[in-house]
Amino acid sequence: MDFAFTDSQREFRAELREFARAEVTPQLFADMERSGSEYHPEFHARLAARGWIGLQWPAEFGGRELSNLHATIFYEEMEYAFAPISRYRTSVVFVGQSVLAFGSERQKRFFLPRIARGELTGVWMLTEPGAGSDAAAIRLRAEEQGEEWVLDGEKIFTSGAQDADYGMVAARSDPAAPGKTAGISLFLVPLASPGLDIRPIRTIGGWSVNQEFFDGVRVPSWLLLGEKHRGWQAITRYTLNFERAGIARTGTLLRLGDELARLLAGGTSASSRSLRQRLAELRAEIVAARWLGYRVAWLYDQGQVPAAESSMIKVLTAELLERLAELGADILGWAGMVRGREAPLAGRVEFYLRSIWFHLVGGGTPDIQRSIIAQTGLGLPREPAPTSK
Amino acid sequence: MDFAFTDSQREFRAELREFARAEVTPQLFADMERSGSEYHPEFHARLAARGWIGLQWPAEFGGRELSNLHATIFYEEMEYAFAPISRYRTSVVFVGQSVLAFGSERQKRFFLPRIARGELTGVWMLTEPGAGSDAAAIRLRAEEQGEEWVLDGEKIFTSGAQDADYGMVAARSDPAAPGKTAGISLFLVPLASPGLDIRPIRTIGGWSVNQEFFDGVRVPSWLLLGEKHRGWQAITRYTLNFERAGIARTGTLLRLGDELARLLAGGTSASSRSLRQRLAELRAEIVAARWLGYRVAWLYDQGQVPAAESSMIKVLTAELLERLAELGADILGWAGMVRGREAPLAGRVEFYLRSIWFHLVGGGTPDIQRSIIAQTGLGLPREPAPTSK
Amino acid sequence: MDFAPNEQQRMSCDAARKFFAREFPPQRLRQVEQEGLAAFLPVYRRMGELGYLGIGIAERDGGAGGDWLDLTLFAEEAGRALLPTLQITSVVLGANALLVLGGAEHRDRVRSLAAGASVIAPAWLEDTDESREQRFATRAEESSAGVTLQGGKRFVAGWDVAQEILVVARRPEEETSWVLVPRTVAGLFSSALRLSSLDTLHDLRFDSVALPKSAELRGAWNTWLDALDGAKIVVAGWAVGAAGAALDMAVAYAKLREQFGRPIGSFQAVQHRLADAAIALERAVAIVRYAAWLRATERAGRREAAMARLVAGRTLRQVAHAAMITHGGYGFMEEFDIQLYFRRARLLEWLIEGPALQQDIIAADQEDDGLRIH
Amino acid sequence: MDFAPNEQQRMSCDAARKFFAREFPPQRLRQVEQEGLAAFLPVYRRMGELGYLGIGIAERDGGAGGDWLDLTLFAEEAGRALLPTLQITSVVLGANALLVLGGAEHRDRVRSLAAGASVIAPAWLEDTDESREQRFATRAEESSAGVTLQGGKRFVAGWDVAQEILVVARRPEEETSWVLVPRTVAGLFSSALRLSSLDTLHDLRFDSVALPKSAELRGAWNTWLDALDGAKIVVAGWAVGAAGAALDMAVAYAKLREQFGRPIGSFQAVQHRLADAAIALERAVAIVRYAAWLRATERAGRREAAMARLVAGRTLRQVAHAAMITHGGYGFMEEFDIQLYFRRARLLEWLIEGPALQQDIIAADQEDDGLRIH
Repeated sequence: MDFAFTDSQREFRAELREFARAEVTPQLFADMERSGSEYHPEFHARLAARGWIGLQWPAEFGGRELSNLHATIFYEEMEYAFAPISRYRTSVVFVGQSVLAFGSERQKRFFLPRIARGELTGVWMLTEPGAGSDAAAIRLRAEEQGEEWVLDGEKIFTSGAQDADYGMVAARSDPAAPGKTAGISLFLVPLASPGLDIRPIRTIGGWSVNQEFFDGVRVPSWLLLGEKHRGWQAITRYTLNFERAGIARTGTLLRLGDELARLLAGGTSASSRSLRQRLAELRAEIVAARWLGYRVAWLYDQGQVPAAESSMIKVLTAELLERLAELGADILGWAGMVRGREAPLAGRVEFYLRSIWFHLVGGGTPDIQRSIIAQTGLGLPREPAPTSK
Repeated sequence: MDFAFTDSQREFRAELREFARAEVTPQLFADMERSGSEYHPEFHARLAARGWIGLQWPAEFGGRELSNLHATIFYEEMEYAFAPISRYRTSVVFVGQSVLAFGSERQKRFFLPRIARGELTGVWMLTEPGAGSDAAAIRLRAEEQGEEWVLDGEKIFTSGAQDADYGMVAARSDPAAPGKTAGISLFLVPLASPGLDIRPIRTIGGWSVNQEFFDGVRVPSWLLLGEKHRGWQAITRYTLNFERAGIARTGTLLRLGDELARLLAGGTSASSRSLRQRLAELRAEIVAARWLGYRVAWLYDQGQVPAAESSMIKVLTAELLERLAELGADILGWAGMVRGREAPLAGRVEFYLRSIWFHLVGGGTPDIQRSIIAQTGLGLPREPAPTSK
Repeated sequence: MDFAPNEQQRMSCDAARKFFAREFPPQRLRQVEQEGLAAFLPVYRRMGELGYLGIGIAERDGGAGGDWLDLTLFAEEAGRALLPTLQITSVVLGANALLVLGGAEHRDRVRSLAAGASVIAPAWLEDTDESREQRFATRAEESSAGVTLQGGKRFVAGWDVAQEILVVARRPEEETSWVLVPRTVAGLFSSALRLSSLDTLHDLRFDSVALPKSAELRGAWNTWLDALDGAKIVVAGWAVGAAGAALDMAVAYAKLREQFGRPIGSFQAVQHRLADAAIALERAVAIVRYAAWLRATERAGRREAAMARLVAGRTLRQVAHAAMITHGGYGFMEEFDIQLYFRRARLLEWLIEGPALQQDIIAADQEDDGLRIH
Repeated sequence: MDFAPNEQQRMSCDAARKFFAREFPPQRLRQVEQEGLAAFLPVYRRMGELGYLGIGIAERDGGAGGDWLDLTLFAEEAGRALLPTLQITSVVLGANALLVLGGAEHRDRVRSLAAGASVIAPAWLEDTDESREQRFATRAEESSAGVTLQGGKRFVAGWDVAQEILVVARRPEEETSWVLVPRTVAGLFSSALRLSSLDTLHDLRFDSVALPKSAELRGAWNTWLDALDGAKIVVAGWAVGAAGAALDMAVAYAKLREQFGRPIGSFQAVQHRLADAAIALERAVAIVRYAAWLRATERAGRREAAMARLVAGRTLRQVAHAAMITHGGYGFMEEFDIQLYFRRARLLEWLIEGPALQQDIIAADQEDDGLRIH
């Protein structure tokens, strides 16, 4: 057992921090506010220029062959600086890692280097209006026609589809297969495909997610990702776990903890002591979550894909973010309800509280995560299937 | 809408308080500690002498024809004095109220005046080793043989069976009835019956509950309580609701709140302010629960038997008791872990924390209460029955 | 004791609920979110005409009669509809404070406020911790012409549609005075703050604002605290009303929405979360109505007002959160109504006075008989 | 970075687990509850012989070698078995404090303590709020014969089997000194306190207790705080070990116990409660081992020790509670083992130092880079 970072990891962290100091500028935030998007193409390009996109991938696919721990350090430092990396995540973690885990050689050669160079971004399209927590209840149809697949149906709640290049789409390719988890396939669909209509849905977070309508969207066969009809197995074995482990926001938690401590540092009133104590408790939990997060990354580095632990770090960090934002709002009082960059902490306390649903529900609701942890991690029995009506 | 107590209620409260001041003596607690029982026969007799047992019953059955609100006031004042009224509750609320609600004329004339005079006490025997939260899964058999019923099987977790007179026993009288909630009957069983073996089970609360073994216990037919084979309907319609509403401990909560406030009153340290704030919040919730409790009593006075509200007040007050005891322990630190009457608050903080399970689980677990509230109160659908294996 | 609303209370609540369903459906609320309080004024004026705004103020004082319990039951209906809280600041606090501070000479003003014809914005918060002590940096100093106001106030509600503000200020002799300031006076500067709820509050700055002597009202500090106590109970009513509506929406959604081949409301996790919300709500309603009744019957009740305010605020937050979670990802969509409740929960927890201050008020209560009744 | 125990750590833990399963099964714990710590001494001495007690103390100092991480991993096993915490007070705190305060002249004492041949009971708590300030009422005054002790200490653990106590006292010059007091000295009075856990603590009173000059140790206050930091990490290990065992028991019970025709562990309410317990536990184990490693590698770590202590204590309480609730009414029965864990949760949250003090220690950390690594 050894909790020391390697010199390479320490140097990497220093490099990241230096980069963030220079590149995460007020202008960046102004740009994103103007565009109403969480994606900043120029900043993404600057990450690519450093070779930091897909840094855990093999060199032959444009990666740097670094560890998942390096990736965790990358997230921490970027989040600590509030750098815009949502699209980075969807491209690298959801799409890229899936391609690497179960894509074809051709797909790896096509997608990974392009993602790594920042030329191609991707998003993950799983949820449908009727398939939320019951994610396998997919109705979007994929029909094989010669050298193509034809997709018809709907997806919903996709962040970033409006300006990404490819969507990784889960579709029902064999409706005759027994049981809803059988007969699902994954496709890498160019988002500019004819017949694919992307409409924004406004969220209370201030940005839009999307609903996508597939009307005879034709996808060349080579973009079938993974084994035909066995997409659900790939999703649950890999993608959902990548997603859950990948969206843990430890860096954000550490930064907000520091900011709140700074806010409280001056106060000498009795109430500020009790707030400081609440903050201290939360920061202890955050540091604990940080080390759980390192352990999850390390498990991935050992070649494992830990389902229960990935759900744990996801639900834990989302709930810590909520509690931290609640505490921030309690500290700030009325000012904690004020929107915008002129508000204390640039309005981030208000923002995270208002948009906490994104963190709680994205990647699966807390209820779903707990069921996974109980059944996969603790080995508790599944609920018996209800009698069909 | 009117929240005023009547003059009769105010005078009754004053009378109770005067009684408690005089009669709830250190000697009482010493007696109970010596006997290891929550039942104090002499104190029970003194309550009877005042005419306070069954005070909400008709005069013809030995009652005082007072309201359920009077009964609530009685509980409040007695609990506030820490008076021993557990057996009072099982006799009046569980057994007596059930007899009144669905007993025969003969049963009412036999049991109620005797309970009211303090000559007869009763306990409620529902739970079995295999029938806990699934209370209808009763296996104790009752077979009709001429003018008698013969009972065979087991009950468990009965408080007070070792020295009470009658047990109200739920038994399976028709094993052929379809579905487990059909074919159950209730019996009023003399606890001195031959073939009935009562063995103590020690609890961490320091007192014992019991396990009862029925081996050919013969019960005369007239002691069948309620309709034959339809006991479950009576239990769920009446008894369980009486029980849940009846074990809410608002008076205990109010008293402990006062005691903790007194403990904190001196302190001027910053930490005592934060503890005072936590206590203030709890006391607000306790007063709110008090008024919810009055509303439940008032609903009973209107002739209703509110299932959801009875579960609400039960689970709410049990959880408030736990939170209050936790706060007490936080206030007291090490001293909050010390057992015995020499400890602060006569060891009550330690005692309630250690025995909180009795309050949480007695009358049905919090999980069961929440399911009842959701299904009965909010009208949410039951879980679908699992496919039989 | 009688927990059922009487015939008249039932009819009034029913009428109010219908009025809000008709005049203030969610699309109207969304319009107010976009366009500001001005878009609410037509509804507000209509409420004045119908006598809703004047509930709890005697007819002789220019109100519509009814007692604090009537007002709080009405508030529950307003809260269900997520009505903007202008009535609370302008009438329940503003007009009532004028009545106790200024008395008879402000009757016309009160009448106009209770009719919804005019709006006043009380301004008492500053850049310090909430407190019930008289520690204001804003000063009212006597001048030859009258009184001069210097300082600033924060988080003023209703300013955008108010004709005047009521400023709590300190006099040189350390007493408190209340100063009526017209919107258009020289030296008054405002800056807008947009809240999570999309309500707009204002910070105000008074740069030697000169006012006539008649603008200054005097009174005992306790009368102001008493006015705050009353307003808090009404906010608490608003909060439990909103919580009730949010719970109803979540229950309806849980019955309708299916996942895994069954309504999500049949899952224990959903049931227990909503059961906890229901317990919290029933408990909160009980103490809010009790506190309102105490005030209506002029019994003591500072402690109970604080308790009701605290419990109701917590409850709305818990219930709105449970209701949002029940909606899954849809809770995050602007087009679903449940988010309207969620985004207002903290505002309704803080309006008039926030939770930490309520804890202090309750803790300050020295009487040691928790069993006492009134 | 490597989160897996190495070969030697795995073997040691395995051996310890087997040792406790054999030598300290629940019936032995119940015996200790009935008869007191004396009934534990045979096991304790055997632990000394096997070198368990001396882990974390260098062999040259009389210990068994190994570092703080080894000790903490061992503590997890001891916690799983709910071993009485005598090792923590007598060796981890007591012997280690002697090493830093007294140095070489106490090597024999340390050797005896680490062998389980003798027991020392550190006594530092008084009737005030927990604090890291040097504010003791107990005074050590120089006398002709040596030093005289006057005052009292509270909640002393291990006194019933100790040969001597280590008393933290104040000298007239406001410095702190540590005084070795033999059990049998004149003027020393004790009274027993029985805890929820059925452990017995003692309050001690020193009525002009006269001791030779050699009984007094001097050292920097910070060395004592550092010894507390180390002991806290070990308690934290104990706590997460106990939590792990309680969770295992609850999971096993939930798989076995059927209600409504299915294992209770198939119900969402049970699953989610235990999932939350599992999350809390994984998180706690992560920080406890990290804090232990920091200390083992002699990096900074006061903040992390406090964090580990705080999180581990909270976690045990949460997990034990969830495990008890899972057992329904059986959780309340003496004969079921789960209550043994529940009744110890608060003790293991408070031992050495309680939660509020940990919050203060964490809050006092002024460094503003939360991302820092060591």
